[in-house]
Amino acid sequence: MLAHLPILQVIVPLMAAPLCLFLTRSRLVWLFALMVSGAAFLISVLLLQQVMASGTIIYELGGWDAPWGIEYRIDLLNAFLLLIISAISTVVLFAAHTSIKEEIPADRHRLFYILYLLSLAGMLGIVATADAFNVFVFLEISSLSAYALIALGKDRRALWAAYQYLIMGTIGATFILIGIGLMYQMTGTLNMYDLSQRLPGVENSRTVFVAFTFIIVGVCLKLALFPLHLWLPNAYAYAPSIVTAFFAATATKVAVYLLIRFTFSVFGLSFSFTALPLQMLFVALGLLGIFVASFAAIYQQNVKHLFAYSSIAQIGYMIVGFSVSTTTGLMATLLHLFNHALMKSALFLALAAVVYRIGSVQINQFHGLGRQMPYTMAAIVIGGLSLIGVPLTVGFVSKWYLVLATIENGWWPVTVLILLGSLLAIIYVWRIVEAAYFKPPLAGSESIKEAPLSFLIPIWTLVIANIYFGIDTRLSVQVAQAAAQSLFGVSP
Amino acid sequence: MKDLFAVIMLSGIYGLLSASFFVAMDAVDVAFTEASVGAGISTLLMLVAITMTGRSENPTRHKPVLALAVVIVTGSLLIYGTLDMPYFGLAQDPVHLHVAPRYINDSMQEVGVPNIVTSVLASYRGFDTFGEVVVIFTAGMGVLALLSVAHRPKDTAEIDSINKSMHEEHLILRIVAKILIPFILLFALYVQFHGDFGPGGGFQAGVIFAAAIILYTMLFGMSTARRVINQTYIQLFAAIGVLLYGSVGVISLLNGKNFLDYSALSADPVAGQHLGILLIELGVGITVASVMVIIFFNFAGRKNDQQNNRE
Amino acid sequence: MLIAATIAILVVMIMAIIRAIMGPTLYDRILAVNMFGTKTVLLISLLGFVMGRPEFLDIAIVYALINFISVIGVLHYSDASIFKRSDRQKK
Amino acid sequence: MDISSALFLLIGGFLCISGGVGILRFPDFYTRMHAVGVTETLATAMILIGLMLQNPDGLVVVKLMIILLMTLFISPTASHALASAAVHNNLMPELDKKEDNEKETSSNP
Amino acid sequence: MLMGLYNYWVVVVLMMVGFYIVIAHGNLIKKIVGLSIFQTSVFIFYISMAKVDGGTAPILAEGIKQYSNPLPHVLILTAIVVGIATTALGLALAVRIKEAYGSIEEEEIQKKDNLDC
Repeated sequence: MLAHLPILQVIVPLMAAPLCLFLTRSRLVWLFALMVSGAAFLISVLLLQQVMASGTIIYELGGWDAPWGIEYRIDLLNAFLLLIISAISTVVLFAAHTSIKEEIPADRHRLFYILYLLSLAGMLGIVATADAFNVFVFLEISSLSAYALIALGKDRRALWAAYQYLIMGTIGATFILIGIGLMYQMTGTLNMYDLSQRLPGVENSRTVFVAFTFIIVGVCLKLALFPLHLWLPNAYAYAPSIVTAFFAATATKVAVYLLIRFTFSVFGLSFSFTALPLQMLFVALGLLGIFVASFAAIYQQNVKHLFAYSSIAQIGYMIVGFSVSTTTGLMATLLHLFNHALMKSALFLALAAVVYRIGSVQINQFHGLGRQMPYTMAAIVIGGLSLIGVPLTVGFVSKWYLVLATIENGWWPVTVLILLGSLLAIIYVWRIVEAAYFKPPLAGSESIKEAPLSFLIPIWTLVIANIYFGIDTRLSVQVAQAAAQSLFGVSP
Repeated sequence: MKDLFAVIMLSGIYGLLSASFFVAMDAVDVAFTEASVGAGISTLLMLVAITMTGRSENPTRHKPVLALAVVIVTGSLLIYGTLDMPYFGLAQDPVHLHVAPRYINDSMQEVGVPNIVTSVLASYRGFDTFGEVVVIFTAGMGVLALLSVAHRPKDTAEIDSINKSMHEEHLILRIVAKILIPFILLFALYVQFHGDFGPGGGFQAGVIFAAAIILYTMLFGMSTARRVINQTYIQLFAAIGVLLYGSVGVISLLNGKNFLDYSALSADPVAGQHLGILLIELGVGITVASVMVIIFFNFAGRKNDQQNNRE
Repeated sequence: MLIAATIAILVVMIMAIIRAIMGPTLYDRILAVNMFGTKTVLLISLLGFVMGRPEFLDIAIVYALINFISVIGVLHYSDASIFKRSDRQKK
Repeated sequence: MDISSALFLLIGGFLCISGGVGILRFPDFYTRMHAVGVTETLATAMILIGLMLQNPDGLVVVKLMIILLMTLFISPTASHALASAAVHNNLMPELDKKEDNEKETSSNP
Repeated sequence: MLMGLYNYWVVVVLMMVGFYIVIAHGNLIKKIVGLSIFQTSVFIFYISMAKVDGGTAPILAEGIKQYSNPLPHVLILTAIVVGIATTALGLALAVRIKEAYGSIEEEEIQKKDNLDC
């Protein structure tokens, strides 16, 4: 069975989703989904081990060899992403049963888990596959379930947010489809590896240039890169809290992966960074994103909105690291992928616990929560410190490498701006700390108790991971470095 | 055009037109699907939707200048990209030289199905099709999550009275439909199992099958249809289709071959391919038919519910 | 002669589209769409013969069926109350 | 055989065109429907018979027969449903309205 | 060049019509119609590139040498399914939005949202 791990990674959650329909009790479905997600996590751990031991794994679906059939190609980058997604999904799902009791009507619980598993399977499928069109199919699986999940939110604005996301997401996916079509037209193949072999031959044609542009724009729509981010804040703010915790940590990461995969592996480094003024454009957009989104975050009253904008800012950091286009820069991006997933899922899970207890995430409702929900608020504080990039947290590690990468390249102004951006993070995190610890509790809030254990366990698992990977950086740095190096080595 | 109804009729025509174009471009399978989906199901869904959302459009445009600018930039970029494209219809285009020749030349020996589209769809790129089934399943679950209402069973007397009034109203339609529906169902089965030899296959068959049920529902009323088709079972059927497809793949895993390698299903690889394609097309058909019915029932059920609430 | 019939049908299809766009009533549009559908059935059958592969008539059958179902659907859903009112106002 | 096929196709094409002219030029919904409804059935039958006479193999003829039968069933039914829906919703023929107008004008000189 | 590429240009124009409807119109249903036009034109683009002059439908039969390319057909079959799935979900959302806000015009919804805040 070990040889079949790549495909099991995707089809276990994929086939578990319809099976959920056969279970009736909400609790049973939850346990089943949790088990499935746990299995996916185990598989991804085994896969990462295998890849680290023996290099890239190739799995041919249907037994047809590569450009004719669809192929899975798991290298370090894929395995790393698979691990992030399945780990976060499992931890978040642990709290799901308690959280959705309050937020989703009981007759929708089963559908929630089905859609959740489908979304997980979709993301895993995007990451695992080496076929450009297969990416599109799985992108749609994950997005369609995402729209439905977001629309399950209690507030009516969730519907509107889901609709906007649907329109933007579909435009993005259609752009990617156009791009894939143009590439196919020039090369006659859909396999990513085969494309990377054949694209250099037609590299100078205008068609390939347009194909590249369309794919980049399409991916950036999914990525919520400034200024294409407009769908994200509302979608994150009004979705059920569990969904937010899951998507904030994974959905944009998958899009970042696609960006890296297409620019580095498919089109090749030399083409990607010469065809367009991509480097300057991305640095500019990334930095603008950091500042605009951070300023926007400072003025939010809704804490979910606040962290959603902070997510956009963090994507800015990833894009800056990506566009430095050195091994260190890419490594910083990959590390930040991992780290940001850890901190954002911890933060949003903590918010889910707050919603569970007080039913709101307005910042003026947070007054005095520091004493009433000490463990939850402590988690938010540590997550916030991590966002700022304080030493001993994961946030510090990735910022450190990012700064290192820009200095290596001699981009001093960029370095300064990155550090300034972190200062802005201090302000918005401080607002929460101030509300929670330095304001007197609201009248009538004495009855608020600490969140139940089903929240605290996953939250603190993530928080401890935040600190652990901030101190012992061997695993994450080693994998990220090897993945970045292999991307630079592979690219023709 | 401010009347949404006209817009939807025209988009139906657009579906028919593009389907005719697909026939002219030799894509018979695609034309088959586009006709039943673009002109049939999606037009119907849009119609049901506008009966609930209202028919006229507010004429104000949303940032027309900006939108026009975006569109013009995108359009001219695409035109710019076409300039280096290989010309239309030439046999030496790269598209026709690299991957496709194997499908055309060897699929008969390797898969043994005359319809190349079916053999690529079901075997060479079978995993894409699995994804496609899951996409449609996802849509069904999404619509359920958004629209399903707790169904209150009406008492039979009321249904009968509705039936009676409907009967006088649509007598001719009902008689013709009663003659047609068995034929449509039969035709769906033909499309399902003839997909190996001609245009057609699981997806098209599923849509046609669902169309017959939708026709029945429209003429004989929601409540009658609900008595014939149980909502819980139809959801299970949607799941069974996906699982059937998936388990064909798992069986090949257990037999030591790769996922969806149908040659593991039988001693003779080509016979195995045949069996595999038959089974997975069946899975596709079951899921598509049940999901289409789920989607339609939930839209129409929502509408009935709204009307009842108003009364 | 096949070609001539095809061209005739294409011309009629254009006429149907013009009527569908012009309206003026809902029923004119439905009529035009219905007519367009039947003409598509004919067009597909003819195209099969023009291209020399007449065995794909299944598509034409599907068109005929879908056409019928969509006309019934249109009528069914246009009988809803909001449609009645706006049409009375028009005429 | 070829000549008869060509003849059928020609008649069919002509009928189609006349139906098309009808739907464009006739004054109101009911007359337009009359034009379409009358020509459509016959035109379809003519063209399909013309195709049957092109000497295809057995299965194709059967399919053409099925299409023909279905059009004969469906087309009048659809027209019926359409017309009755229009009447049901008080869509008046143009003719009556003109008369009404004339009456109005004559009564108010 | 005109003869070789006109087909693609028509497709581009169709695409942009759909795209314009999606971004410029405020009515939610119309946006979805636009989206489906946009997607359908992408399908036409794929199918155009599959055509080979003198080829016929890729269903094997005796005595035929030249077939059109089957691969884009397969891709588009999948894409059509994705399209209808998106349409269904989008319409379902529009119906729910109408219930919740009483309108399906983008600007009115935005206005009501701003009041909420």
